[in-house]
Amino acid sequence: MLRQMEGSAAVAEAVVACRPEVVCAYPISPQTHIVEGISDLVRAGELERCEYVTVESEFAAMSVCIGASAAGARAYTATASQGLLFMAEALYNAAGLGLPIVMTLANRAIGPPINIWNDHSDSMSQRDSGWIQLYAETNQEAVDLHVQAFKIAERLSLPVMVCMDGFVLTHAFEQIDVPERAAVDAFLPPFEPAQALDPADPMTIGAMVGPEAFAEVKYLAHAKQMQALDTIPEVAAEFEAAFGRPSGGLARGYRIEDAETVVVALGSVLGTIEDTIDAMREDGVAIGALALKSFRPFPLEEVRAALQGAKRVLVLEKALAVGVGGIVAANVRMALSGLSLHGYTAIAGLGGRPITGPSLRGLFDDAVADRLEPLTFLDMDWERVEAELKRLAAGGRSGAHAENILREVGVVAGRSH
Amino acid sequence: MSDRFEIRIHGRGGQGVVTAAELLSVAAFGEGRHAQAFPSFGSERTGAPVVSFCRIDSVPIRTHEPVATPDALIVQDPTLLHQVDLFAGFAADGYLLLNSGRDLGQLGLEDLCERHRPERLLAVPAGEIARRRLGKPLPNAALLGGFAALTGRLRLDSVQEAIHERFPGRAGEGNAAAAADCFELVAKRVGEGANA
Amino acid sequence: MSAGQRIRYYQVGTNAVGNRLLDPEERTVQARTDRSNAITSGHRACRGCGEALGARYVLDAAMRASEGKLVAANATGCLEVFSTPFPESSWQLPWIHSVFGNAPAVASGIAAAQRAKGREDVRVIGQGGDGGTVDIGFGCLSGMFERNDDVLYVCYDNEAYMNTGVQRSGATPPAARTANTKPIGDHPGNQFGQGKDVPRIAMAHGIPYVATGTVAEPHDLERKVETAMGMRGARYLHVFVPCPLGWGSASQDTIKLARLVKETGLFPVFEAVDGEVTEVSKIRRRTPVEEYLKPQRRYAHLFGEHGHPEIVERLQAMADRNIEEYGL
Amino acid sequence: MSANKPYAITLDVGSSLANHTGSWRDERAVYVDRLPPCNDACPAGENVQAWLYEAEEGGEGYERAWRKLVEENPFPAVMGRVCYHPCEGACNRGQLDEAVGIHAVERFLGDEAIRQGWSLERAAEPSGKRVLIVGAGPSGLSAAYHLTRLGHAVTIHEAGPMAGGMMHFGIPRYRLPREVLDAEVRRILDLGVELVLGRKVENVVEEMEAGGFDAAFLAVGAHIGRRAYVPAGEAERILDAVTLLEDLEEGERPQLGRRVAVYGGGNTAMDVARTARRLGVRDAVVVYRRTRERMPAHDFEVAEAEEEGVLMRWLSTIKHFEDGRLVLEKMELDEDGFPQPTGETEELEADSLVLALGQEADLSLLEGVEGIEVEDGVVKVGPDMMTGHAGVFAGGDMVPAERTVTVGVGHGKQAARNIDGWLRGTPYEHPPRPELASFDMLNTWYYSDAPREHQPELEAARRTTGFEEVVGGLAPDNALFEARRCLSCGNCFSCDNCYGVCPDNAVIKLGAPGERYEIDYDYCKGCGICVEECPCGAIEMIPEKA
Repeated sequence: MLRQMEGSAAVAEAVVACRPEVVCAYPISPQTHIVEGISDLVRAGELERCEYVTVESEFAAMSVCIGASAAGARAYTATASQGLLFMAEALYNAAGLGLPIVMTLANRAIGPPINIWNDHSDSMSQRDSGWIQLYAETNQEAVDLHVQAFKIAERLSLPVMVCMDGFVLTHAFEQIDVPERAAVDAFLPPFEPAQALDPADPMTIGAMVGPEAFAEVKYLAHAKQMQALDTIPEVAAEFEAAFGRPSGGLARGYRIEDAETVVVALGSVLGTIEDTIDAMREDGVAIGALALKSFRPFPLEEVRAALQGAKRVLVLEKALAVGVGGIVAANVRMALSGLSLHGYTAIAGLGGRPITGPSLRGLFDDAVADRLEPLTFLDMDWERVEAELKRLAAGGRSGAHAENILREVGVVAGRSH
Repeated sequence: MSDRFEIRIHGRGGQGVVTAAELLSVAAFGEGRHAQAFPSFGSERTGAPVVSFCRIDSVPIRTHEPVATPDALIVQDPTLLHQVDLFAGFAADGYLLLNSGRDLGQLGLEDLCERHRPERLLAVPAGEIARRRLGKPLPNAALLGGFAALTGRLRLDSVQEAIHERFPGRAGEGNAAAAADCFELVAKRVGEGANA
Repeated sequence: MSAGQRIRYYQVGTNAVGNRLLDPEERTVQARTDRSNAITSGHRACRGCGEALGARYVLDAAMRASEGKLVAANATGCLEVFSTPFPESSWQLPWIHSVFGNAPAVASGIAAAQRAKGREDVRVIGQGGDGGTVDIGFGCLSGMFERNDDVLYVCYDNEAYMNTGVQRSGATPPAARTANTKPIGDHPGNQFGQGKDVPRIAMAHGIPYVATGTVAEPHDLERKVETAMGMRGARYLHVFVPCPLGWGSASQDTIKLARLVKETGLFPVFEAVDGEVTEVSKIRRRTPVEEYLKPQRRYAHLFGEHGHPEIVERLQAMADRNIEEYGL
Repeated sequence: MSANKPYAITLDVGSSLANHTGSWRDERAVYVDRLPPCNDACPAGENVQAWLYEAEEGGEGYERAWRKLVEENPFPAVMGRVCYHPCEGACNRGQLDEAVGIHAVERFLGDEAIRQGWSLERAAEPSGKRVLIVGAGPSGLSAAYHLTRLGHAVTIHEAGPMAGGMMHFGIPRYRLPREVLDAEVRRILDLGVELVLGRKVENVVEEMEAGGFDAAFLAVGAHIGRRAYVPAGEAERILDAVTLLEDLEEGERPQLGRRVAVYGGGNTAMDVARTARRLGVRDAVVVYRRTRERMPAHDFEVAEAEEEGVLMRWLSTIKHFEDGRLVLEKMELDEDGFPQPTGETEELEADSLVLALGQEADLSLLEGVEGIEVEDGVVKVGPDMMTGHAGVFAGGDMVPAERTVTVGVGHGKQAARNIDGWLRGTPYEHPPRPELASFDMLNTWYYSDAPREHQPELEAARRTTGFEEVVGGLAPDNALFEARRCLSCGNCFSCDNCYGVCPDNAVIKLGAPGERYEIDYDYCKGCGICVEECPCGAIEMIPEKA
């Protein structure tokens, strides 16, 4: 049933519909509304046989999930940004031990400077942790992906991270259809662990592995992710059959068939991109978009198939790999090896800077006209950057750029009033 | 066919700025339309200037960017006038509903009236109305009722339904009543303006 | 010695592991041929490892108390490394190793899973060395305590990071030599501080049960494990386990040193319920600290021609303070 | 490992058993049985620790203990009373708190055996050999017992009217009740030993030929009181201790008067003085030329004597005895501890004087026997107890040794084994003695603090009015407790320490207590904890062979 509701509330309901047995989280913006929502539902008795554990850190949150999942319980947590980094060690461990934990990541920037707003620095920083990473374009998809995530995770014995843009989605009130509990029960079978800590069948989990077998173990983790390239679309198809709407999968093209220019992106920004593309199409520009739904595993074949007809590819991403540039772009290039087409990377929306339609239109026009630098920064205030660089060159104070720029802003503001 | 209408709400932390936008979206949803509400995602604390947004359309809304060129402005707190750039991107034919017992002239907004369609710019004592109905000067609900009357984009009953849904019981009734009072007041003023 | 005297008419009373004339119930689990050997032969612990011994004492007793329905979560460290090098595991119970700092949280997760599944008959033990417990794992430990999760956490304290080559930990005693507190400079060995008395900190959480013990007294240790297993909620057991490698002691002296540390008063052996000390294990043959320190090369710099009698005095003072404070 | 479990990360439980860490070892632990100091010190060669081990179990254990005991010594009840128990002097527990009261437990077992009527084991295959034993004292009876058990036919010729020798004539009944002595003697005779009383052997060789004996063991003891010249008047009454005690034993009541002086400082002197008190003598005074410290009598004898009112005159010799007066000369010790006359005298009133200056053996039966060597009044024997004359062995007080019942019993056993070897033509060889289990080999931490249980003693008043036994026996509980104070030096007593303290579970418990343990060398890393923590020093480390 469609309802006008907050994304976080909807995700909370969807997670509860999946009947997790252990939920455990540590609060961090913008994830809080989700876990508060689950807490309310559990306390209200909406979910019998569920333990909601309030822990002292994200590291503990993931660790509790590891214990619970290893003991054969369906486990869930949610975090964002610094929280994800604080979990990092346990994150790798959960994947390495093959524990099908599901986690919501309310994407948020990573400091310093401390910043609570949205971008993809957090999830991108953990792209090699062994977790499956799915990205939601809309709150409806965020909801649907959680239902799929448990199925994918448990089918593969791999943890799944459902990434949704912090605030942009988590705090947005929209019309959402949250799957009914019964329908989810029919779609998602009870968790049957591949291995569990059980006195009736004791085993040792988490052995120390030396050079003689380590590489093989790592390759097997890779093979599992390759296997996920089949499982993810499978489950998406099962979901569509069960709930009557498409969502998830590996990637989705938008007006891409005859497109000479294709914009590749992930997450909620695709809405604005599509609006912009429609406008340009009306002006006769052959442009389209490719929405990446799964970043890990990375669907090399699908991406290649979708892009090989295009003349140019613009990867728009909300994270910056300092020292090189695009992260998604690098992966896309891998998919395109051997193909000769113009490739552009645009870093946009860092730390919550709005990605507006007009800005995108300008960016795309430049791309179509091949006026873009290989690496562009959308809506960058070059004046300030130049000023800071000049100061540094002049042997001015080095150190935290943030402070210096803020001081600069202050001065500017002061003058203007 | 898109008939998108975008609202920006200004107020202070704690005055229910975000709630206001959400209620508008719920009311619109209740009328079978697509709507989207979201705050100017920040960590502002009580008293700090806060902004929220609402989009209403007859087709699905894909974008999630902030509202840059609002078709309507709701200002919960007139003291913001001299602190924030309330009218940034304000459409020439846009609507303004401002919570104040004084009129726009007294508030020094004559020039605004010149640049825009004056019959769409209105100051109402929403706080006073609320005080009568709730005992507290919480202008939120009243302003929403006023908004319905001023723009004709929503029906009063769907606004009231949204209010009841969010605030069950007496609080809901008080707010719904305040919304109705303000709706009437604004409808009356608009009528006068039309006659004038 | 109270235990010994309870059993009249026998030459070793209950001081020894077992003995032929005692009622089987008066013997330790370790005396039983049906003990579970929770950590079995073939592990790669050093000769005379106190931790391997402590782990078997504790887990065998816990296995008996839980009728074999036991799950263990282990922090990174010697115990984990020497017991589970692929392809061989020495554990005979369901056991998991996640990372260094999270054993208490992993245990909490296992316990939560049992509750969710209505399987509270399955009991959970978290365990680690002093590094994994009092240092890197302390946040998780404190959280587990504060939530009063149904976990018995056991710290096997050998007073330094042995797995990485004997560096100091928050549990390293004053004056002790480690790889990063060499006996040079103004403060030879580890400096004197307030120390990190984790049993006391555990008690401050008001959890139902806190106890300390050593590998020298299996009867005492097993009784405490049994008591702990008879309770619900967060319980903490701090076991003193000498490390021949890290301490520079003879491999055969492992138990002797554990005995001496208690007899000197340097390590109070006690029991606390709901945050209050309820029983202390009295000193039987009070011993000066030298007798405990001298057999350990980590204290060698305190003795001999260029020794530091003043430091030995400070250590003796610490022991005396314990004896005073706990009435040992 | 099922297919869906992660490779290498998840392992099967207990799989490390495949890893034989025994290869790390450069020393190995080995179980041993060492010689306990009590056994080592026992003149009768009793395996004290072994019979205490059985006694620790009480009940059934007592008989097993007694049987183990009598393998070496057929006189537990006597021994538990009269032996001066060097075992307790050597007992390692003495260095911990107090020595185990071995003699008390031994006495308890002996009395228990008499009460229960336990009988000694019958003879082995008859050897067809006949052995003559001269003298039915402790040594002779002990030899008879062991020889019989070895299958030889034994005949004892005893000059006196009863069997027991010095156990009768040398030890007052208040220390050794006669019914106890008789019971243990009878038990030996019951094995088929032929005893001929009142038969003094004039010449042993003739006696052997006459009786067709294949070998002889001489144990005639030392019954002739050593005389010392004391100038005395006609009327003065001077007796010698041995005769006095013998007469008493044969029912005569010697006339001593109200004041008796006993001359000498040995145990016999004490016995006589104490006996005199019991005979109603008011003043019994022991006159000795040296100090108490230098007195040969055992301390407890002196102490008990003093308790019973016996008076002592140290550093005094008797010059002469006249008109009921003894003239004593004061002595003083020179730097070598020898008494030197001071010329200073004093007087002591006495109705009689008993000389207790030691005894000598009557060796007349050896006169003219070739090969026999006599020195200082005793017969020389080899380590095999054989005299210079083939087939003639000797032991007890008539050979050079400490003159105690226990030594005599020990000689009897030793002689019996050697006679047996000699008769069979395969000389007896004493098995090699294992290493002594010294105190430093023990880990005394494990032993309970258990102070010794003391035997009850008759109060002094009742002691001087009769010949009732002074020292009582232990109550069963106390005997059990005392037995369990044994540290079991050098011999495993199944405390399970080694089994419990091995960090590698490399000790195998073989089953029921007493069945002991085995080291599993597949896993033993050679740490040595089991050795260090073995309470009784029954494990040792030995280097691995290269």
